[in-house]
This record gives sequence, C-alpha cells and structure tokens, in this order.
Amino acid sequence: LGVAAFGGVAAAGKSLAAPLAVPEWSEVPGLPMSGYGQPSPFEAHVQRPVLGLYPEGTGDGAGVSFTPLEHLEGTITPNGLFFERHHSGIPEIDPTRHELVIHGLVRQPRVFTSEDLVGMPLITQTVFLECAGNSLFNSLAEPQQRSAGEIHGLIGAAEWTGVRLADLLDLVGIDPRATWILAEGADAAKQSRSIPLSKIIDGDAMVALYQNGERLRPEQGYPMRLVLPGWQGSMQTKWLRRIKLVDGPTQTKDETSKYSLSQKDGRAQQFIFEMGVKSVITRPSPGIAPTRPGLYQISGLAWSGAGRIVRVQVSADGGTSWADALLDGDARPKMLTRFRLPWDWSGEPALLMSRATDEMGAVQPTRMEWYAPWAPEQLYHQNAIQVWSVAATGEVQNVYL
Amino acid sequence: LGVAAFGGVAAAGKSLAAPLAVPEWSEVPGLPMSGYGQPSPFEAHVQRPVLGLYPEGTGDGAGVSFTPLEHLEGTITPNGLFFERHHSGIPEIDPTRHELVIHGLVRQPRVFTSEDLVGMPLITQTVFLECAGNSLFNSLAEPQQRSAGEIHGLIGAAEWTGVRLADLLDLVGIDPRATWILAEGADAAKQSRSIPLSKIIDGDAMVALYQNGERLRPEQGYPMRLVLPGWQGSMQTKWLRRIKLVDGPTQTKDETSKYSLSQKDGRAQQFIFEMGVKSVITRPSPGIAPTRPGLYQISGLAWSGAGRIVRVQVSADGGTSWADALLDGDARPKMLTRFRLPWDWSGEPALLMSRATDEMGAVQPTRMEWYAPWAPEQLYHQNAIQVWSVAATGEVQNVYL
Amino acid sequence: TLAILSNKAEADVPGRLISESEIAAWDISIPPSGAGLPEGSGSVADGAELYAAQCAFCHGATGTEGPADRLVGGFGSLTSDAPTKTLGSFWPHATTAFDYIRRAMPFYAPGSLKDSEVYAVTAYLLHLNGILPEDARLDAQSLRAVTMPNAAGFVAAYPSDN
Amino acid sequence: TLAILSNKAEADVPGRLISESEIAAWDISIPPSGAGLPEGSGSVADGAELYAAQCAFCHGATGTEGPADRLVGGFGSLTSDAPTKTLGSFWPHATTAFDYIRRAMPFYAPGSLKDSEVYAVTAYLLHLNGILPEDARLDAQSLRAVTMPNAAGFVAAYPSDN
Ligand code: HEC
Ligand code: HEC
Ligand SMILES: [Ca+2]
Ligand SMILES: [Ca+2]
Ligand SMILES: [Ca+2]
Ligand SMILES: [Ca+2]
Ligand SMILES: [Ca+2]
Ligand SMILES: [Ca+2]
Ligand SMILES: [Co+2]
Ligand SMILES: [Co+2]
Repeated sequence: LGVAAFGGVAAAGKSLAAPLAVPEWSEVPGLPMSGYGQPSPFEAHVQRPVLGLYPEGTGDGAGVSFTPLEHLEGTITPNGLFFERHHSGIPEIDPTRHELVIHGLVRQPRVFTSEDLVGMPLITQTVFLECAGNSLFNSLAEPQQRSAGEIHGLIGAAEWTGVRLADLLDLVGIDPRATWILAEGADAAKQSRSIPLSKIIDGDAMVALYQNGERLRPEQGYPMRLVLPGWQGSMQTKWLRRIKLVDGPTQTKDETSKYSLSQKDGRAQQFIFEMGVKSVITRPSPGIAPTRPGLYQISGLAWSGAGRIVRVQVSADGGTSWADALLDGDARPKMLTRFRLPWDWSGEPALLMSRATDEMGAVQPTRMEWYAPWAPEQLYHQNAIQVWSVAATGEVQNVYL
Repeated sequence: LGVAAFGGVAAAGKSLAAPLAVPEWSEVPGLPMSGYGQPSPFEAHVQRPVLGLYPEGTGDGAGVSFTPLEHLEGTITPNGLFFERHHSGIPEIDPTRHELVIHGLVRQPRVFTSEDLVGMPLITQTVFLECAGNSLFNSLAEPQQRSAGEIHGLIGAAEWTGVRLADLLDLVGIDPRATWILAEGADAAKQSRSIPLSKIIDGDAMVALYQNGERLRPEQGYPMRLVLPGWQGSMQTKWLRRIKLVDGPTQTKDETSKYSLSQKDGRAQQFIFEMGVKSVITRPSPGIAPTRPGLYQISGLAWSGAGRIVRVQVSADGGTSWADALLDGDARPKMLTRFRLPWDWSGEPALLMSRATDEMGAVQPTRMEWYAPWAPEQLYHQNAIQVWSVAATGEVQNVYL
Repeated sequence: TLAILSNKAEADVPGRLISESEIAAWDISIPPSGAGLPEGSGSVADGAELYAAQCAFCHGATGTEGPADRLVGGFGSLTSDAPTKTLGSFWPHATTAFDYIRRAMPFYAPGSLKDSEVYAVTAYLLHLNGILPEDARLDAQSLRAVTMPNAAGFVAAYPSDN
Repeated sequence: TLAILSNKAEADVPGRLISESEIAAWDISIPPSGAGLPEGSGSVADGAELYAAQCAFCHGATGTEGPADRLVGGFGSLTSDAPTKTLGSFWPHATTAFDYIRRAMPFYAPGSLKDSEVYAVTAYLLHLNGILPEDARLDAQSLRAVTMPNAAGFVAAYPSDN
C-alpha cells in the first residue's frame, strides 16, 4: 500500500493561476434570511437515489432510497438524505391524532400522545440505523456498477432523542409472563415485528421523537419510531402506534417470509438482529474517481452493531498488504466511525479494500467468507469487504475477488 | 426546588380514552420515497424567526434569524434551523468559480478550490457556534417577552468536517513575522475579521466544508467557512475567499465599530474572542408552558467556549435553592450539552433558572454580575442566567431579578 | 428504567388509561397459537372469487405470475440455486397469512376485507398451494390447526446469538 | 499540522501557485499602518456631492438621521447612558473607514466606487465629524496621518485573556 503524507511545498514557484476576479455575488447583496434553509442549488445532484421495488400501480411507495454516502463526510447523516425503506409509503400523520398504545401482558394498558412523551424524561443516543438488506447488490452473482451509496447506502446515523422504552413499560407494568413485544406501525402496511424484551429491560431500546435536533421526518416515522441501537432497521418500527407485550414472537410476515436468512440446507435463520461489523471506502469510489496519479485521501465509514470500531485496515493491492487507517474522533458504540488514510496513487491499476474490527474482536469477512453458510440467493446482513478496482484511467469499479 | 421522579402507576384504573379508531393514513399507502426529505407539514411552525435590522430598501439581508431552541431537543442543530447572521445577505456562490487564496506573510501564496480542499486530510469537530450578539435582548433595560429561541437562539451546534487551517498554512509556509491573519468573505460586505495565529498553529481552527454530513448550506458559508471552536461567531468567516497573514490586527469595522465591548468608562475592549459559560432552560419557556400542576421535565442547553460543561444547577425559586441537573451523554468540549431534571410543579408561581459551570471552573453569572463592568448599552457576550417566571396560570415570562 | 419509582396521581402519570376492549380495532396481530383470531369463516370457493377480483392483478391469476410477490408453488426449490419462497413453500405458519393479509392487503385498500373474506382468501391460497382441499372452509379453529409444509424449516438464532 | 512533511511535486500539492500581483483585486484590507492604500485622492467637496447622491438615502442628509448606522456626531456621549457611537465619536482608525466603505458601501453596489471616490467620501465624513477642514483632500499619505478622536478609547483584551 503506497501511503504517504501530504507534503509542504518548499520552493516558491511560478504562478499557474489567472488574476483573481471579483465575482458578481461579491458586488450585490445576496438572499435574505429564511425560516427553514435548504442546500445550495449547486448541490442539487446530492440526492437519495430512489428504487421502487414493484411496477407502477402494483406497489407504489414500497421500496427504498439510498443515503448518497459518496457525497457525504463526517458521521452524521443529514435528515434530508437519510435512507428510506417503506413497505407502503409514508403515512401523512397528524400528530395530534396519533397515539401509541401499550398493552397485552401488562398490569394496565395506557395510550400516549407524542406530547405525553415529549414531557417525559428524554435520553439522547447517537447511533447508526442500517437496513438488513443493505449491500444486497453485492449478494448478486455479478458485481453491479453502482455508486457507493447505491450499494451500501441503506444506512444512516443520527442523534436520536426520545423516551427509553423501559420507562414506558414501567408505566404499564410488565406481566412476568411477557418475554417479547410486538411493535406495529400506523402505516398502511401496519408493518409489525417481534422484539425480545431483553433489548428493552436494561437495554437501549427507545421511542425516538427527535432526529438530529428536530422532530422526526415523516419518512423516518413521524411522530414517533423505535430505535434499537445496532439492530436491523426493519425492527425499528416507524409511525409506531402499538406495542403489545406477548409471551413469544408473533411470527410476522417480515420475520418469516422476509428478513430471515436462508442456509445452504434450505432452512432459514430467524431473529438475527445485530448488524455485523462492516466498512466501506466512500472516497475514492465509483463516480468519485482519482483524476491523475498522485496523493489522495482515502475516506470511509466503519460500524458494528456490537459496539465500538477499534480498527480499520486499508489495502490498495487487493488484500496482500494492509495499513491501519486513522479513526477520526471518538469511535462511539453502534455509531458510524470515519476512517481516513493518505494514498499515493502511482497510476497503476489498484484494488482498494477496507476491513473493520470491532471491540468484540469481530473482523469484517471477505465476500467468500461471508457467503459460506448461506444459500446462493440469501442477501440479508451482507457485511463483506467491498473491493473497488481503480483502473489506470482512474475509473473506479465494483469487483469481486 | 420540588423535584421528583416520574412514577410508576400502581392500580389498574378506569379507562379515560375513547376506543382507538383506524385513521385514514392507515388505510391507503402513503407518499413515495424522495430525493431530499423535508419536515412534516405539521411542523411548519418550527421556523427560524427572522429579524431584519434595517428598514426595507436600506439594508436587506443584513440581519439575523434565530434557532428555535424551544422546539428542538438533543444537541445537534438541524441544518435548516441553524441560526443566521448576515451583513449583506447570502451570496449565491458557484463552487466551481469560488477560490480561497492564502497570501501575505507567507513563503508562497496559493489558491485553493473547494475540490482541492475536499481531497486533503479532513478532520471532524462537533462544536457550537454562537453569535457574540446572542441574548442581546436581555441587555435591554426591560425584559422582552420573546421565546427562548428569539432571545438565545443565535447559537447552533453541528458536526463540522473540513481542513485544519494549520495544514493549509503549512502549504504556503508561514513567515515568522506573521502573528495574525485577516479572514475575508466573498459576500457583498466582504466581511472581514482579524484572528490571532495562536488559534491556528497548534489550535483547532478549521476551514469547514461539510456541516452535519452534507456540504455547508449557503447561509452557513457554502462552499467554505472558518470554524473557530468556542470563539465568537462573527469571526468564523463564511464564504471564505481570502486569508492574509499579517503582523497585527487589521482593525476592521467588525472588530472596532462593532463586536467591541464598551466599559463604564467609555473605553471599549477589543478581541474578546471566547464565548462565556452559559445555559438556558428551553422547556418550560415562553410558549412552552405547563398546562396543569404536576410533574414536568425541565430541559435545557449549556455550553462554554472554554471547554466542557461539568455542572448545571437548576433553581425553581429564583436562586434560593439549587439542584444539580442530569447532563445527558458525554459533555464534549465547546459543544452544547443537554441537561434535564424532573420538576414537580405545585401550581404556585415559580422562578426557574439554570446556572452552568465549565471545566475551567467558570460559573455563569447573574444578570447584575454580568453587567458590572459594562456600559449600559453594551450587549455583546451576554451570558447571564436567564430567569423564567411561571405564573399560577402556567404562563412563562422573561423576568429580571 | 426510572431512577426513583413512586406512586403518583393519575394526572401526573404520562398517558391515559385504556382498556383492552377499546384497543380492539388496532389489536390485529395473530401469533402462531391463533390467539385473537376473530369470528367468521370463509371457503376456498369464496376466496377464489375474491382473489380473482382483488389480488390477481398484482400476484397473478394463479399466484405464480407476479408482478408482486409469488404466493403459490416453489415446493422443493429451497435447496436449489434459485429458491422460490412462497406462502406454500416457505412460510412456517398459516396464522401469518391471515395476519398479514388482513393488515396489509389488498395493497391499495388494506383493512377493507371483512374477517370472513380474509379467512376465504387465506383458504384459497392454502388450497392453491395444495395445503387445503378444494372444499375447505377456514375459521379460527381450522386455521389454528393447519400445519405448513415448511414448518420445520426455520431455526431461531435468537437468543443463541446474543 | 500534517503528520509527516515531505517535498512533493507541485502536482501533488493541493491548490495552485499564485503571485501577489494576481491577488490585487481581492487584497483590499487596509490596516492602521495604511499599508496597501491605493493611488488617488479625493476632496471633502467631491465627497459631499457623492455622499448626497449615494449615501444620504440610508445614513441621513447630515449623517446623523439614519435609518442605517449614524456616521456623524455623538462626541462626549460614550460615558453617558445612551452613547452614540459614530465614525467620529468611536472609531479608532481612519483607515477602517476607507477599508470598509470601499469593500461594502454603498450597500447595494459595493465595489462600485473608484478609489478616489472612496478617499473623497471618507474625507467628507471626517469633515462632518470635525476631524478634517472643509478644504481638505485625502490620499494615502494624508489618510495615514489622521488621528481619530477616540484613538485611545480601545483596550485589547487579547492576548491578555487567553
Ligand atoms: C396493487 C397490488 C397488490 C394487490 C392488489 C394485492 N397485493 Fe399482495 N402484495 C403486493 C405487494 C407490493 C406486496 C409486498 C409488500 C411489502 O413490500 O411488504 C404484497 C405482499 C403480499 C403477501 C406477502 C408475500 C410474501 O411472500 O411476503 C401476501 C401474502 C399478499 N400480498 C397477499 C395478497 C392478497 C391475498 C391480496 C388480495 C386480497 C393481495 N395481496 C392484493 C401487491 C398487491
Ligand atoms: C441602501 C442603504 C445604504 C446606502 C446607500 C449606504 N449605506 Fe452605509 N450602511 C448601510 C447599512 C445597512 C450598514 C450596516 C451594514 C452591516 O450590517 O454591517 C451600513 C454601514 C455603513 C458604515 C459602518 C457604520 C458603523 O458604524 O459601523 C459606514 C461607514 C457606511 N455605511 C458608509 C456609507 C457610505 C460612505 C455610503 C455611500 C458611499 C453608504 N454607507 C451608503 C446602508 C447603506
Ligand atoms: Ca455508476
Ligand atoms: Ca412570545
Ligand atoms: Ca395521565
Ligand atoms: Ca377500515
Ligand atoms: Ca497542485
Ligand atoms: Ca467591480
Ligand atoms: Co458532490
Ligand atoms: Co413544536
């Protein structure tokens, strides 16, 4: 791996620049203040790519949009670019008419409005949220030529503020026979999932009301959603309307037919909740290509549902040699961690890879290692090492080794 | 201070709720995925209040808009609601035509495009940014009846990613005679400020390119701005076009005529850069009022330009007795810290106050203490304790003690 | 959990009390035990009619054509290179079909089917998959009694992975 | 600072080289020393005409009326309960006036004044404030020589507070 630092320049040289001109925006006052700001029109290309999953008229609003990872930096995902996964579109909920009911194996069922929850003791957790189907394109037999975000962008990270779910269960009183909950949304699919009580009692499950400071966006579950740090996204019920305490998993469609992992023997594993240790280089990546030989900064994201990222290694030669990347800032548990490394590109073809290790000692697998236990078409929880090939032209492509 | 915990409820009681109905949004699929999301229409009231400072036609775009603190939670300010302060509006900059020049007492001047900077080693710093004129309304002789954000909302906090300014100065080579820089924007005001080199060399000054993951918003300096953690906002030059290394302060308009602090003797202090230790209760606050006696959660923000917040005390009796609030999450240096405390309101009139202490031992002053050294009209760096009076009706007002 | 628990007047406890009967319209989840399955019943024949009118457009005339998810067939394909996972070949519990169809289908009008219609279309889909005979009728009790072909095809990773 | 410094080919160094002469159009900041003040000059009389045409609308016919910031008068008010801080009563350096008017005024057309016009209107404002006589003319040298009434009225808190 040819890594080197960005250098100081020693000798004064001849100017290569034209004289600086005064642009028109420095000659007349600009736009006034506004109530709610928007990105620059020059950043209009930074969008979530939308992927509907069914032909028009047979499932509109069932699909995904991807966080455009290759256009972002740092670790917070801005609310407008946080990926989406809906099974029946985004309900337009009037918060004054929305309620959350908690019932089932409880001492006394209760109903909560969002104002009830906003007035309760709140906590803040800064964590990622990843779809179990993230990176599914890399489960296909042939490598797809898509951007980093279009492959790995079913993930986002935010500062979530809301009520600890354990506090709400205290208010209804847990019947000792309860071992799981059923969580259900108010969307047209009434999307529903089973969650073990252990994630809630003395756990970090929360009912989130705010995302990055402001109330949740509609596509993130406004006015309230579950957040289950480190666990798969589809359990983190959006538009949360109901929690039922029960004595076992309800076996909903999205924990049997979908979101189960098929083994080679045809049997399917259910209830794999935790997202594995993972990383991806976002710069360079397809469309974010080096333009000439020379020094570059490799930048990427690493995360693990099990806790903190402790190490990210980078290879430029397809995994023959590895160098430790710099982890930026505090690596927080169940949160995206930014890694960076200088890269001195010779202009020869290169194979860039990153490999993350978490505090439990789990190491990100290669695609072959990841695939070993699974049926050929199984695509959930894909956390294999991404390989980007850099051609002599600088073009970056998705390849399998 | 009547503090108490939110309680569990013991006995099953009679239901007070109507049977749950199925709302229309659960009966038909909702909106599809989109490229760039927006807040719920039901949150349309959550806006930055805009305050122009001059009559129309005599200074449009010179003014402020306030972060609506009372509507937010956690510590990150969403980009759309981050306060604004412009002297000549927001320039609509084409990033491909924008350049940053560094010159003056350097070995070799250089010009950088934003693409040049994006390719350099980047760092991320999560810090607040506060206008030196924040809370100025509390410098007026009579307490103004405005919301928490309309008084204290010239502050925001974000995850900033960009280039360490020291790295850029390494590339141009610093002439040993240089002691200050002049930083200048590309707006119509070409707003300019002097910054001592000490904030840069072995300091935390940076040229920010990204805010909360995405490229800076136009009103925050797109495509690049200075971030000087803990220092007054107006130095953190937006739309940064030029840095000149010089041998002393340039004495610009905004460090002499404005942003200097007038003492009682008529002399003015220049170059008070660091923002003082401060806090404000955002809930309850004017417009966010208790509706009945009973339990509430006091929530607020504390910060200090000198480092970490180590303590926030809350009083409900005008400062006679104080209780320690809970600090949520890691109190990070030069970052907003959320504090919270249960409050059992008897229904009697109350005087709510919060008082922050930072890791240097600095304690937030009362309004009288804060005022002691200053001329009556001096309004910068107002970090006095805010007092909210709660009437028996629940109405919350701004009062001076 | 909360730092200190104390008994509080109801006015001071967040939220409002509610009884299970008042939750009925939302309490639609059906576990494998069949607990909560409603009154009513429906026949394969009724289900066939309903399926043709309200489901076939998206799931295909025989449940195998799509464009939306295949609901029928795929038996023996689970260990092949191209497994076809349908209600018949893959789903472990018949209760899940009732639960899901009632809550979410037909796609543009979920909740519009009467309970007896949900029983009927579930019966029809189970029949198309060879699980129920042509003259079958489903109600709470008979649905509970259905054993799905792939019932043994699932392994619970939780709690063993935690 | 960067972890490792090494000599790199220019192609590998971020940014492009530029010379001071090519920066001229942007290099408009004028420190108290007057370094960088341009050629040209302007009289109080020329400034009066220009002020009336291009400034009075916002700053008032005599510089005291507003609505935008008062530029004239306020002497002796700084220790009063209602200080009036103007260019005359408050600003410590005349160079700041040249610098700021050239970069930012008139509000809707900053950069439109020629350097000699900036000298002229600066001269006029200094005259209105009693700092220059009616027949004065300002250029780089004479502007540098102006001592402002409140020059001693500022205390530098930095570096003493850090
Ligand atoms: C207009 C299109 C449309 C119609 C009509 C429709 N469906 Fe569906 N169906 C879908 C879509 C799209 C999905 C996938 C939803 C998701 O993403 O969760 C689906 C999913 C299902 C599933 C789950 C499939 C699986 O393997 O996970 C079942 C069962 C089902 N539908 C049954 C029915 C029945 C029964 C009807 C009629 C009463 C019906 N559908 C009508 C579009 C339709
Ligand atoms: C259309 C309105 C308008 C016109 C015309 C205008 N100004 Fe201004 N002027 C302003 C505003 C508004 C400000 C405050 C800008 C800010 O917020 O930094 C200002 C600020 C100033 C200041 C700084 C005041 C202080 O105390 O900080 C000076 C000096 C000044 N103008 C001089 C001029 C001169 C000279 C002209 C004519 C060549 C002029 N102005 C024309 C609106 C105007
Ligand atoms: Ca592509
Ligand atoms: Ca008000
Ligand atoms: Ca209550
Ligand atoms: Ca209905
Ligand atoms: Ca270069
Ligand atoms: Ca011009
Ligand atoms: Co871009
Ligand atoms: Co609100």
